[in-house]
Amino acid sequence: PSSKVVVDQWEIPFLNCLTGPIASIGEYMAWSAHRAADEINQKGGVKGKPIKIVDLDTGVSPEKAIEQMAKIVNKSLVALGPVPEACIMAAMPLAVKNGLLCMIASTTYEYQSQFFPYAVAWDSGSDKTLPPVLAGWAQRNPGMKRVVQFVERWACWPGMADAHAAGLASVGVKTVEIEVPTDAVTFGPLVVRALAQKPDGFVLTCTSEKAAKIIIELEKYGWTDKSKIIVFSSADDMPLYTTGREKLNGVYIYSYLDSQMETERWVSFKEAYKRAHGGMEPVSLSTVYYDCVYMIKEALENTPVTGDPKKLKEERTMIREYIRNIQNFEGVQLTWSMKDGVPTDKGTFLFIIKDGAKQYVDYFKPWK
Amino acid sequence: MTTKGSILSTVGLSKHFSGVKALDKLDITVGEGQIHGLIGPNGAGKSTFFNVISGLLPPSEGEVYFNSVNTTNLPAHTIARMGLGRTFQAARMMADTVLENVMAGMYYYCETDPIRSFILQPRVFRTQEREIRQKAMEALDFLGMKDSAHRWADDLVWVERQLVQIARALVLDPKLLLLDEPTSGMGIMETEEMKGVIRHVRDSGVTVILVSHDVSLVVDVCDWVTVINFGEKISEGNPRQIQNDPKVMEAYLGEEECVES
Amino acid sequence: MEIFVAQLLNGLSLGSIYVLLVLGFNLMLVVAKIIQFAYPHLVVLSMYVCWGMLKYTNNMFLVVLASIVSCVIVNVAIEPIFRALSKKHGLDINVSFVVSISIALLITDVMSHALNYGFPIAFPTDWVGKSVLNFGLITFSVGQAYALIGGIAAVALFFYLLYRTRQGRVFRALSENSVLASIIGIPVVKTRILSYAIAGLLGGVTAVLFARLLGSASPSLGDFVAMKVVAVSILAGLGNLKGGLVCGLLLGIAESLAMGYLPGSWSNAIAFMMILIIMLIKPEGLFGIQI
Amino acid sequence: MSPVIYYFLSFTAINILMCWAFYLPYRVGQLHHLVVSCMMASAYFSGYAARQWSWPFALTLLVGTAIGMLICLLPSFAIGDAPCFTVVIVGLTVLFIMKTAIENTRALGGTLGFFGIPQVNNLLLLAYLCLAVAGLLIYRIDNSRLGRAASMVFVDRDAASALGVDVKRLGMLFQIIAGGLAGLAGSLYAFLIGSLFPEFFNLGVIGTLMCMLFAGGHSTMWGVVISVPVFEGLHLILPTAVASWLQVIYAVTLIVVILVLPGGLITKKMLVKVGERFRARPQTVSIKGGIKE
Amino acid sequence: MKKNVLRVEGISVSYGPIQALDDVSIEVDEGEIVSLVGANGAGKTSLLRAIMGLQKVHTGRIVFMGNDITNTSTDKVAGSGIGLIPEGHLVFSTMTVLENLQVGGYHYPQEVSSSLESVFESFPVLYKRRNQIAGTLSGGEQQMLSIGRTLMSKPKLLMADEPSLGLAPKVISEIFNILRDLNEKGYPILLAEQNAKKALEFGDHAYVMETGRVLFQGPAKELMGNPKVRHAYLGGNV
Ligand SMILES: Nc1ncnc2c1ncn2[C@@H]1O[C@H](COP(=O)(O)OP(=O)(O)OP(=O)(O)O)[C@@H](O)[C@H]1O
Ligand SMILES: Nc1ncnc2c1ncn2[C@@H]1O[C@H](COP(=O)(O)OP(=O)(O)OP(=O)(O)O)[C@@H](O)[C@H]1O
Ligand SMILES: [Mg+2]
Ligand SMILES: [Mg+2]
Repeated sequence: PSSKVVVDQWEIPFLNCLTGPIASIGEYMAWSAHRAADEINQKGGVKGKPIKIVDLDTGVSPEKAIEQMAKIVNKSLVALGPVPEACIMAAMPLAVKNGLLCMIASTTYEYQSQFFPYAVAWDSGSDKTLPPVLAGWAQRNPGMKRVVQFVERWACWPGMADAHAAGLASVGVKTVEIEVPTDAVTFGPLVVRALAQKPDGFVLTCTSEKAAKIIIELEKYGWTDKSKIIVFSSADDMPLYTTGREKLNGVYIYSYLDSQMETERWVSFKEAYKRAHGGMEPVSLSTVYYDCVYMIKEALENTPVTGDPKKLKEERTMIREYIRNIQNFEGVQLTWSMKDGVPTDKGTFLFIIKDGAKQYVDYFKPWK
Repeated sequence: MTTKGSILSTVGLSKHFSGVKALDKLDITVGEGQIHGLIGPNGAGKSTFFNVISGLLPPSEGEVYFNSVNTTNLPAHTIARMGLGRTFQAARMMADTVLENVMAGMYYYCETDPIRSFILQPRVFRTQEREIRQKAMEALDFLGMKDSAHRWADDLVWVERQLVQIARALVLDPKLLLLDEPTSGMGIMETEEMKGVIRHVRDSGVTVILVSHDVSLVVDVCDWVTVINFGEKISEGNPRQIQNDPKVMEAYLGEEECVES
Repeated sequence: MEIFVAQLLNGLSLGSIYVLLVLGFNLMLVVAKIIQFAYPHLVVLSMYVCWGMLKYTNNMFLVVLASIVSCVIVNVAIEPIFRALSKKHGLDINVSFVVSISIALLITDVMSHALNYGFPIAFPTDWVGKSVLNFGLITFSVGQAYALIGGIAAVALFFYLLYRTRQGRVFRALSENSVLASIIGIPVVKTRILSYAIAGLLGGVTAVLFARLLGSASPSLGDFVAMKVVAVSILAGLGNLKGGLVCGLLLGIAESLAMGYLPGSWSNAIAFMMILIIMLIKPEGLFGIQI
Repeated sequence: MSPVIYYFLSFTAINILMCWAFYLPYRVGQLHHLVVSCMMASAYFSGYAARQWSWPFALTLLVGTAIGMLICLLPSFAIGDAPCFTVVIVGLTVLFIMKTAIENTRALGGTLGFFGIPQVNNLLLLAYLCLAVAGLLIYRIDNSRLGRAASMVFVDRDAASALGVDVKRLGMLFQIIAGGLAGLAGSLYAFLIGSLFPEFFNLGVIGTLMCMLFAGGHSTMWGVVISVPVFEGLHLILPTAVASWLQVIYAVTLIVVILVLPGGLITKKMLVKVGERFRARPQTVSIKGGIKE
Repeated sequence: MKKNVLRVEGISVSYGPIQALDDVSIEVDEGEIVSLVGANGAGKTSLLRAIMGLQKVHTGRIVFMGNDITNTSTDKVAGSGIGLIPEGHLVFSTMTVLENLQVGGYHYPQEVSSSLESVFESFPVLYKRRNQIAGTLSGGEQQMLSIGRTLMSKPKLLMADEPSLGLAPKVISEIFNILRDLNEKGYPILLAEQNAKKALEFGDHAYVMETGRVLFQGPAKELMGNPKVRHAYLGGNV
């Protein structure tokens, strides 16, 4: 890395959902990316130049996403986003066509594999990471033979549900699926239906708010053994805790983040996050783009990238290859490596919820 | 009755609205080439009669023969195509120029399939459009409204609306024209003009059924008058006879008009 | 059998949501001749106010009051828009539909931007309340009971108000032809504002009932139900209050039975299929249009 | 051409087509939301045919159009002359059902989405070609007896049928043509984006299209030609801080436009006024036309 | 000297570029019937609308019972006691006949039932149709309803815009009788009518209007004798 940097600052576009129904998620993703950039800039930036996150709004609209992508596709070295799935679907083909690496906000490999090699996923395939956790949960509840899985059909969630079922099957537990309509407002009918199956436990593969409401309904219909309920990672979000409150006590949840961890870096991130969000705890997605920015920083530092528009194509490739095969990357919590854009050794935490907080139970490495 | 054939006849025509008998076993025959007056007190069922024979309302009972064809229960547009034009008591204009409003009356003027004519045969289409425009202009001219052709229809006053309605009905060369109170809201001059128009229409070979509360108009222009009340025919005859029919006086004209006539 | 009864009860409580919202929606149709697509959004906004108030006080009276007052204020605040609209467009219901969709967009955007960081809000878990009925799976909570009873009572009350009282006649007269109404001496602006305020009042009460029934609200809640509300209102015959009651409950029951018995992924589609079929057979709605 | 302009122009073309698909049935007073379902079905079909069967672009475009027409044809037997809001609900429910169906169809990618639709060259050119053809068609419809009949139906159904207009058939015709336009738009959309997702076709799309139509003016076909580029371009030129309130800006803009200019930006009356300017010598114009033929 | 009920002093009204009224002055005295006569577009309706506050008055003044009501909001004008029977049978078409009448009695909720009785007495048809939706009434029935509804508000001045429009001759004479009865009970009446003969026979005082101006005015009987008026409005040879 000796070539001279020609840019004044490293502009990193972030195609994020800043408006529309899930703007709240976009907000904390943007917050963490900006925090990472601020940290890096305070320490002198990258190759002496600051990083600048450029927020671009996708508004969860495919057209806007694609037009925002069009704005950057000919000039950026690497991009954050798009967020969420609808925008990934709309804008990624354009990125692929122009050879731009995007760090998409999807926790599974399905989208990443479709846009190979121009997308990076945050976890190895769900069929590798998720089954061990579910199997581990089942083993903590001996005697469980049959569980009901509530599945909301949104993007990759059905695929995750399949991975859950596979994990449970590996320890001899049968899964019955019940679909949760995306626009459901009451959950009584679903819960009654589930209970009529006489299950021994429940897996909740739906949004955080819906998961909380299902848990409340379950209690109303007389289900008291909370340890036989497990919530999937995408529901590890604020609304789960604010809606479910004390009804969550004893419920299991898995996630990619252990918020009780006590490393200095994590604590300072967490405190800052809480200050900025009225005391709310960070959730798994809040750290994703923090790590991304650091990953980009590493790539910029360790490759001879100059930012010269004339060399855009080759510099893009350098960054892409670096990130896709990054080794021993130190994330805000874990350290992991990637192979071809898929993390190989990034594990999953299992928690139990007590008084509105997650308590660490176990850590599962992905299936080989 | 005249010796000519009848263009419209109804047999036992009834129309009931949940309890209200708007038409009650009505037998009316309209001779070809006449101006046939239809009068009766308010709510007698005159407009309902028009609505039923023009196919807008299905009759509860009875049959309608138009031009010797049984048109009972045929849809309104089919009947209109067979040559029955009409105006409405409350005229509503589309938001466009007067000319366009009149041209709207010529929906079925061209016999070719609409899609074919304007996609595949632009020349035919253009010729047709020009003919339509010309005919609409003629109709407006006929009613003395040529100067208003390019005015915006919303700006028309009541009387002009009536004229546009008539023009709209006339452009299709109907065999029978139903006029529902064409002179309501008109002054004496306009009424006189309208008389001329109606006669002129009749002379051009169109049979007219005229509903009006203007007795002098009915007496002046009609060849034959039917009086209905509560949906039933109470009298029929030429205007003179009608005016002197005690039943009509009692139900419709009232003392004042009788004294005058 | 136990399951069936349980699902039926669930259906009734889901139906009561539709009933209350359809009632408010129909009210706006009857008193103001507008398709207020954003009505459910307004109710959700009031739930936010209700939630905000709860942070300061536990006084039930104040909470209810805040909810009602806020809904009345917001509803009255949008009245001038629709007044100007009806002046310019006559009584074009379609235009009001388009405008109210943009109002819905606006409210959703404010909620997902500026309120509670865009996160869903949740009411105390004891708000949803104890069960009034409890045999195995057959349970019915206090919140559900309130909503159901509230829904039916509100329909009866507003039916009486609109069709049996002097003020109701005045509302309807005004909504039909404001010029004519002013000719006979009805104070147009005052009455219009009053009618919007009453719809707002209903919205405020509905918000409290929902808070107790659902226990939470999110920016997208309005969108979730708005379309079904419009569908129920049309199914019943636009502006038909009694029809709205029946169809609202029926849709609730149909939906929960579908969720309870039919193959999972299709349950909602089946409720819509029913609506579709009825609409194709009876385009005027089941009970006849009443505006 | 820079990709931003390319996409701006392409989406403008597609949205104008969609707005016309809304516009046409609204001529007879129907807000025909079913066209969004047509767009969705045709987009998925085109995507599938192009990827799995390697159909040529032109063929998929044609078949996509046909599919759109077919989808509108079936319900139109029931709702050809239905009141506006019945049509609205039929449109919305069909959209919902169709979305559920696609979400449950593995072959179409289910909720995950449908990937890898092959790219086509000259898409923009073809899109504008289609737009021109569609525009000509609609212009012809508008300025023929069909258009006049539609205006008549809009104000008074009874009067229209008394003039011999078959209200139901006219409604059906308009609905089917609208379906075709939407099908065409759907095909183009699939090829333009290259992947599909059930969420692409939702209430938001309907809302946006209606905003464009009503802000542009629903009494002529020309209004959307102005309003669509404005709506499409707005978020490209606004600074990010402002753009994050874009939804609010859209909503307020629409409300203001509707309040200030009741008929939208361009109204029939306006066109007629402009026409009058040029009709200084009405007779000569028509004669000239006659000689030419 | 009779007391002045309504005095319109030189008002002008325009619809955009179209001047509908130009310096029009009229007076209605206590207990008097005043007829406004004129051909189409003469401005009769515009005058009544201006008095009612439905149309902005640019210049001039309108004084009702000593109060200036120029450009006052319509409902206040109505509330102060001017009842207008509007042109072209306007009714609340989705409400029943009974409800239409009840709404008409907006300012006198206590006296609705007694007023209803007297209206039904004058128009028995309305009683028969009282539960029918007004929109489905025949044209004439709607006109009767419109008149009945105005009577419900016990106006101090009754203004009628072509009340005979679309009515059967018998009903027309009934209507005029009703109006005369009302007048005898003390209501002043301002009547706009195309049918000049009827209007002049009926009125005490008359104004003949043309293109937004008052051409002639004077006692109705005198105008009847005026050859110019006879020629223009009474069909020459009458
Ligand atoms: N849709 C309807 N529902 C109920 N009654 C109706 C309906 N349409 C008409 N009627 C009734 O049928 C009767 C006949 O009405 P119609 O309109 O034919 O009268 P008309 O002779 O035209 O009277 P006018 O001269 O006053 O216009 C009226 O009493 C009217 O109230
Ligand atoms: N809304 C309007 N916009 C434009 N011009 C109008 C409007 N209303 C009336 N006018 C014009 O004002 C003039 C006076 O009309 P007005 O209706 O007062 O006459 P009128 O004497 O009542 O006629 P009629 O006997 O037809 O009822 C006419 O030239 C008319 O064209
Ligand atoms: Mg009639
Ligand atoms: Mg007048």
